[in-house]
Amino acid sequence: QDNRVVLTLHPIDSDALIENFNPNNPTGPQQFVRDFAYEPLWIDNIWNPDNDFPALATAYEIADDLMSITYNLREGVKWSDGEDFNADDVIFTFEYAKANQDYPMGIDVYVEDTDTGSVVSAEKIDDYTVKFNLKEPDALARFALGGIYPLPEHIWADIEDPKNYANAKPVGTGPWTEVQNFSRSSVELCRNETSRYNEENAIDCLRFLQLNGNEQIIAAMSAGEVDWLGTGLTDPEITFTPQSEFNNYWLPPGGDVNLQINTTKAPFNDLEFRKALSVAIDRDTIVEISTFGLTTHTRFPIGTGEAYATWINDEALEPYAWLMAYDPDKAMELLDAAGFVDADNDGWRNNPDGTPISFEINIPNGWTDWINSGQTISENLQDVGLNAVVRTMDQGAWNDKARTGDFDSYIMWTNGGPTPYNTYNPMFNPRNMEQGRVDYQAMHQMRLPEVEDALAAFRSTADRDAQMEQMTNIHLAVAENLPVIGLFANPTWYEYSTRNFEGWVTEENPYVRPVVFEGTRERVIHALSLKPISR
Amino acid sequence: MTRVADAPVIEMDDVDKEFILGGAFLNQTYLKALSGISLRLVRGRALALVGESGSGKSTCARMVAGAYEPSSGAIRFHGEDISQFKGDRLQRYRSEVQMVFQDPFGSLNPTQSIGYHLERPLRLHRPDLKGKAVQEEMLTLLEGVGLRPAADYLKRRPHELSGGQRQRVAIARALSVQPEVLLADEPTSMLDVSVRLGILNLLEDLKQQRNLAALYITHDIATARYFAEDTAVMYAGHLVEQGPSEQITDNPRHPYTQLLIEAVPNPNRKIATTRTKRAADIPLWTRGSRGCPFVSRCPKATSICSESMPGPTDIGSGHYVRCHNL
Amino acid sequence: MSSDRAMIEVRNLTVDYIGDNSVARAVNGIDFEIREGEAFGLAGESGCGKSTVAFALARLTRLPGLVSGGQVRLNGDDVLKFDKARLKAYRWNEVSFVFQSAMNALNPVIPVSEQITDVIHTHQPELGNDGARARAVELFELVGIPPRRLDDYPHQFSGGMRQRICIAIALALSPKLIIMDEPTTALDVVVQRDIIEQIVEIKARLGFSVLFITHDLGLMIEFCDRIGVMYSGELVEVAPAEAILTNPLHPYTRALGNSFPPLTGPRTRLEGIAGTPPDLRSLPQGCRFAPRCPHAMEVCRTTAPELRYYPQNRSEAACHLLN
Amino acid sequence: MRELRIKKKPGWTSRLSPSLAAFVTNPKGMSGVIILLAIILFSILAPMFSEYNPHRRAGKPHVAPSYEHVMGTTRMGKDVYTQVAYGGRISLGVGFGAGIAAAVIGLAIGISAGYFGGRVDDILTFFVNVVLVLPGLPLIIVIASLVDSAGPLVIGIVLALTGWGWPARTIRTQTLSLRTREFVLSAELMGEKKWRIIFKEIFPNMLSFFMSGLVLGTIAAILAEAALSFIGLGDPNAVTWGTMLYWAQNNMALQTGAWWEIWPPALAIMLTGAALVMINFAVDEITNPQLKAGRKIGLIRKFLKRRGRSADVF
Amino acid sequence: MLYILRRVAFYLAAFFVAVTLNFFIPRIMPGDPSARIIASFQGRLNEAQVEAIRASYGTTGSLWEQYIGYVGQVLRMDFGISTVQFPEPTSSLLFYGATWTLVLVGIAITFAFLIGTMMGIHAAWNRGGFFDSVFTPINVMLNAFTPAVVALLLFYAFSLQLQWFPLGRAHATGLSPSWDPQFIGNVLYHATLPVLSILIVSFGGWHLGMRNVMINLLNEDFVILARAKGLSDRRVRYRYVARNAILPQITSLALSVGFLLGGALVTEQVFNYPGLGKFTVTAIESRDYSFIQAQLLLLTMSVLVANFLSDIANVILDPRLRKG
Ligand SMILES: Nc1ncnc2c1ncn2[C@@H]1O[C@H](COP(=O)(O)OP(=O)(O)OP(=O)(O)O)[C@@H](O)[C@H]1O
Ligand SMILES: Nc1ncnc2c1ncn2[C@@H]1O[C@H](COP(=O)(O)OP(=O)(O)OP(=O)(O)O)[C@@H](O)[C@H]1O
Ligand SMILES: [Mg+2]
Ligand SMILES: [Mg+2]
Repeated sequence: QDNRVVLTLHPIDSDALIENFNPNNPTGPQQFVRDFAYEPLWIDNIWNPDNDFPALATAYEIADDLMSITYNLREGVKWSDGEDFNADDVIFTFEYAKANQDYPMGIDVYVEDTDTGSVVSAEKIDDYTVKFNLKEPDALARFALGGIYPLPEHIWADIEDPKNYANAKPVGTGPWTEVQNFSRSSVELCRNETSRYNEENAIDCLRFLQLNGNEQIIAAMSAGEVDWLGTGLTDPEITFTPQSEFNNYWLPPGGDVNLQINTTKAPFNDLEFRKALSVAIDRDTIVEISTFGLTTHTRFPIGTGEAYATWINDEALEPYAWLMAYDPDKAMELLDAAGFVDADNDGWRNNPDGTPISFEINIPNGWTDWINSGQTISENLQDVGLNAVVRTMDQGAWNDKARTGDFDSYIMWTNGGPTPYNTYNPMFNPRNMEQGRVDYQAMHQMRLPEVEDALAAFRSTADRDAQMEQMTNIHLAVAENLPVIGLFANPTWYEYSTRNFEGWVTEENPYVRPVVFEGTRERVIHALSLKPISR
Repeated sequence: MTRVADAPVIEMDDVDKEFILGGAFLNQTYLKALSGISLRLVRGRALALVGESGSGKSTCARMVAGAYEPSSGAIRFHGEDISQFKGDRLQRYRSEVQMVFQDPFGSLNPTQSIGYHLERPLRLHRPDLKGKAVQEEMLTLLEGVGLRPAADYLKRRPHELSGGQRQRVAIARALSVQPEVLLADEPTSMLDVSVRLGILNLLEDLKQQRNLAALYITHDIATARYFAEDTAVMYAGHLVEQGPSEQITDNPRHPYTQLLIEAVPNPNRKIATTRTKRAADIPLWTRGSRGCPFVSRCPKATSICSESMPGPTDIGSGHYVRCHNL
Repeated sequence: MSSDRAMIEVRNLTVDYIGDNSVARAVNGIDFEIREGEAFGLAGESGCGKSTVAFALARLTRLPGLVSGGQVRLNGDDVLKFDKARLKAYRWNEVSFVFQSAMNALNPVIPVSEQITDVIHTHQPELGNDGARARAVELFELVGIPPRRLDDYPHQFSGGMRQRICIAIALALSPKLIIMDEPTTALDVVVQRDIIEQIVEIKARLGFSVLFITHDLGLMIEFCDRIGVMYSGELVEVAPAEAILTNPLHPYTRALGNSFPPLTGPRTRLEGIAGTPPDLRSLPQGCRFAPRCPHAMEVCRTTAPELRYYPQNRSEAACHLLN
Repeated sequence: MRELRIKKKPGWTSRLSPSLAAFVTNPKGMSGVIILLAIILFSILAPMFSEYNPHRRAGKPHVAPSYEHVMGTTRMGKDVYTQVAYGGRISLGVGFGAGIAAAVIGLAIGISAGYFGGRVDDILTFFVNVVLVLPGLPLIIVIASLVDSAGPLVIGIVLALTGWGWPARTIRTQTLSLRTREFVLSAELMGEKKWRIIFKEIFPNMLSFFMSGLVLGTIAAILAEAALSFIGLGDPNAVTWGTMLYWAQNNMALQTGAWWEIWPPALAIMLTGAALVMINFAVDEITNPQLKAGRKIGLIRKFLKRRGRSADVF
Repeated sequence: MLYILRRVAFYLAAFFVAVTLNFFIPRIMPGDPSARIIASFQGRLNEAQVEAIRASYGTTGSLWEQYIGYVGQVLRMDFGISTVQFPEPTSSLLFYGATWTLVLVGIAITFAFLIGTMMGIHAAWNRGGFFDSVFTPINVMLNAFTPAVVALLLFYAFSLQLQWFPLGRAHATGLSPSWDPQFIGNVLYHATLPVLSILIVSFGGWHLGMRNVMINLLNEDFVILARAKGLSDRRVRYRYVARNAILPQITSLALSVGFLLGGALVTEQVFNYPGLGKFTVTAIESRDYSFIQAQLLLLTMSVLVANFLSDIANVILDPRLRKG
């Protein structure tokens, strides 16, 4: 049996594997079975939008009023237990999500009680056509709806409490559905004999290992135990590449990391102060040293960066580029001018009203590259006379504080998505700033009506040029007001071993995003593109 | 030494003492360490308490010193029941009755200097002494027990002294508060023969000079006779014989006393090998025990002996014996 | 009952305790012999070196003790030079030991029977298990403890019984010499008497020699045939037991005799011995007893007297007064 | 007898109290003290030894030891030498603080239980046993995470609160045996106050046990602080030997060949531990002179061997 | 017997205290289990879903009701459901982790105890000799080393550089647990370095403990008597001295179980060994109440059981304790 071709990939750290393959269980299982066993309707190719991969749907159509989308489903697809896949399964899936709110299936179902959510209903047009009705006109809804993973109605209809369902024998339509050789330390997901991919699919099984900690994970790849990783690296040229001739990595820039500051209180409510903050930070050092040279610079103070390079209007933003350059003298000048001077001679600057300034940069325990960055920032700020210190805390506490709004500043990631809309919407949606339920992305809590308007306009057109125009408006508003202070772009972690497989995504051939984690629907395409090297 | 029987300083009147031996809540056993003990201490005289190990001698002394309360009966100091003493009166009583312990190695704190040991009682009980007077008093005391030059000793710690010297310090400390009663619990048992007499002689001198009432506890009947005018013999918490020391040793009447005297090494004879008796263990005296405790070993025991313990019989000149078979 | 044949001769025995910063000469060149069937006593106050002599005799000197000179001769062979094999036979076959405190001499976690039989197994393996057991039963009967208690543990016996068990162990192999280092000091006088009488009886039956150590002169005189009186690591007098009290030669012996109040006669004041023994690490010149001796002369403070035989007393003594 | 190398006791020790004299003439103990003092001084006087700030970058990342950076720099470019020096303040502070606090709590509880006996003893002993039985480190981890971030102070407090079981136990046993000593009874009968008996009569006799508890507690606390920081439950902003190890490990110092990032804090901990162990050896030997292995005994053995004899007993 | 009964009463009481502490301690920690689950969606939830999740993963009822429920659960040996590995029963994870910790710590304790004790016996017997003067201090100093550093160095040197030993795990991934020699061999091979790293820092304590107790005993009369009886060295050393010296060692052994279980945590972390320590750290980070509780309880219980066993061993080995 060991002539099988097995691809080992590591999408999630854990202490022990559990025998659970519930595609919507976020504590691990969905990393294993989404995309591979359960297919979505549509796979967007974010890096090459003109080359999407239709999955369970073959086409979609957005209504002119942007109030609905209709999907044509693929005919002749069978579930791995031999049953046919059809529109009933999709409708069932929608209704099931609606019925089980505590079992989030990734569908933003509209709920009357709270007036939240965007998808109002799913209509069966015929056996292979489904129409989703939206609450508001939304040109972007296809991105989310394409990500629905239909469940087989004949299995799930009987499951009363889906969140507690272990789904030990997953039934899906994807290329690998058969669970084999389960143990606490490894599990395999093997070929679905009914899969339509079988002709092109060279890989018999996917193997997932129990691994934990970057050191262990990297060592495993060097030893040939793992082929595909998305783990954090430290000095990869020393600690990773030399360990094995097959070790490779590529870290294209991902979403931005920002300093979220609480603009509801002094001194962060002062724009001049925020400008000073921005120029006081030495991003070169952060990129080169604090984050080991693995992150990339962001050119403009817009809260997003190179991941959405195609949406950036360089010319319009050029006047704001200075805000991203390290200039402590300028920072002090700005602070002095705005009245932030050391009034009580304690060595630290005060607010214009004389109250002392001292604030914390909150970072969860163990997020070491962020802690390093935070420490560099606090050094920079101390250099210009601002009493800023890093405060690390338990992740639970960190989560809590963010929601209650009880903080000075956080280092914070940005949400990603197919368009920058997915980043800006959570960042400026007023619903995310409500007292007591502040969203991580909106921690700055500054309402910018021009951004809100532009977001609405963006959503209500499917026209790329119109969207581009709105995006520029958003960029300008953000750069003008500095609700968040941009720091750097996170790397997209991607390591692969050429020991057993070829056909990997490379910088030269970036045919899909090479991310191994769930949430990147393209990963199944990546896996299917790999071919074993015969040695 | 014929003197009108002075009023006793200390009087133990039919004192019982029970200790809890352990056991769970319900079936606790009570060890009867003392049963109906009556003793009197008189100024200028010493009473020796002799008896086997564990017979309750120390318990007597400790009760007089106030370390334990009697289970029944009373201990009176100049007629006052000492269990009623509280606060200041108790504190004063503590200076009136002093104890010298058996173990010269254990009764001085190894971490404190000799000076400290003498200074504490003075500070506690001699408020009249101020400043330099304390120091002088300490020197006088040391000289009084024959530790000369006294000043040398103040700074030393107990381990720098020999056993005899330590025991002298302990005596000096007991005397520092000018007590009326001195309780000496085997003050020489840990000492070498050559210094033992020195201590006994010292105690004898003090007893006479200060007109002390002394209780001398020992199991060495020879030294009891040497030091004390009167002797009381204990067995398993009972007084079995009491009287002038010479009478006890020359004419022991209780079988236990006889056995005891018999057992004392005597250089004037050779050991006979015609043994018949064999020492049995001292019985464990509990609440339920009856009769004479010595019955298990007594050659003369009769049936009455295991039924009841007779009261004291006076056989003249203050010599009392508790035995059915006189 | 004792013959005049020496069974063990101690010649010029010297034992030192080596400290970090000093050497204490606990035994300083002493000479004596123990005759066959004799009870020889070593008396003297605490710390004068009695136990040290006894342990050296049994080849049990504990570190940091060091037998730095002299001989212990058994039938002409020097015990101190015995090799391992000879030593094993010497120990317990020829010399056995009864310690001061039976409480500590028995291993608390091993049944008493095993503590008796293991010595038999070691020295007379031919007896086998049953033989050893039978011997243990015999021994228990000999010292008057019911044999059914053989398998009990030490803590289940009273002090006197434990001491008797120790004696039983000492008798296990019928040794020629039994060393008894204060075998009864921890006991009550009545029990003490009982045990001593028992020893006397067994000794009469088996005829071994005894080296008896105690500081109770009265007891010693009662028990022993001859007595050596030690002072500060030296023998100051060796005399027949009767002579020790009645006709002491050495002032220390006399003083010692005077330290025991009598049980009879009028109550008179006795004087003990003033002062304390010298520190072994810095000894006085001359006679070691001189500083405490009421009769000390000039010569006493400069020259140490030697042990000499005084035929009229049948005693040996070391004192200038006698010359 | 020259082979036995007997030296005269140094004269100046006669002026010290005997246990102190025993300590200062104990080579193990004194080397421990000297090493420890050196480490403590090094930490206290840290600013004199280094012009860098331990919290700030002082140079390029991972500079190998050189003139400018005696022990090199960390991945973040902080000066290792400076961090070791300043880190010592906190590590030793936590260690000694928690060690002392645990020993003091243990002392108070142990003495009270032992001296007062009865109900008091039953209750206190129960708690001592519970503390002894509760799993140490895991509990510390849980408690430490009660507060958002476990800084050195928190770790110290938690260690103190969970570490007093052992000392309390030994001290109670010791008190029980001291309480039966006659000098305690004698002080009671003298009318001394209870607290005075505890502090003046009992406590001084317990000094060596207290010391030993303190030393062992300190070692345990230093190690526990290091362990907690190492697994990332400490405050990574604090500079302690434990967090230095944490960062070295996180930045893969071993893998990148930057041995100088990991060895100095590791050695500092080991050296401190070793020094404390030596002090504890000395304390043990003073309480119980038998334990002193004594070169003497070895020498006597040799002495006898050379003469064809062997030591009779041990 | 009474002695054992008294101990049993103590254990019951201690158990109850531990149960109670274990309940309250995790609950005073900030944050609750649902936060981690919500966070793991990285903002892909709408509010209704967030609320639904809070309601169904969070805790319900008053503290007192929770406590009663919890005590009931403990008595039924039902430890609830893990939220880190939802919805795996805590007990199955706990059992898994405990098994491997037991392997690791069991081997390590056994070896540390045996090696340390034997060395201690040897050192005490030849007190002042070469072995004693050199190894006693060295071994004890090893005790003061940081387990973290030792583990790290071993891992780096023997797993990463020399590659003599595996990178982690309790056994090779291809094997499934069974009692066949190949699997056991593989387990031992994987356990070597983790065990070694615990061993190195722990055997010194046993060495010193045994040595000190032995030395004190060597001067006891009963040992001298054994010598005087002409018994062989071996017999005196083991039957007369070591036999008695082992008693306090056994008591410490029981008390050290807790310390060792705690100490294994760092080792498990470094060697990716799937023991309780690793699970605990994760559970704490994610506020997995049921796991933390169950884990603390298990630890406490194992220490209690160890103590109980040592009490029994003491009664068996020490006749003085048998009565009363
Ligand atoms: N505090 C106590 N608790 C329980 N029993 C005690 C206590 N003190 C003494 N006893 C018991 O009381 C009995 C008498 O003891 P006591 O110390 O008075 O005897 P003693 O005659 O002084 O003996 P020794 O000659 O050994 O000193 C003994 O059996 C002893 O065990
Ligand atoms: N291990 C030792 N180290 C140093 N000195 C010792 C040691 N053992 C004994 N001594 C000293 O040797 C001297 C003789 O001791 P030994 O035990 O032989 O006296 P003893 O006559 O038996 O006294 P006791 O009647 O008290 O048993 C004493 O001064 C003692 O201090
Ligand atoms: Mg007494
Ligand atoms: Mg002796």
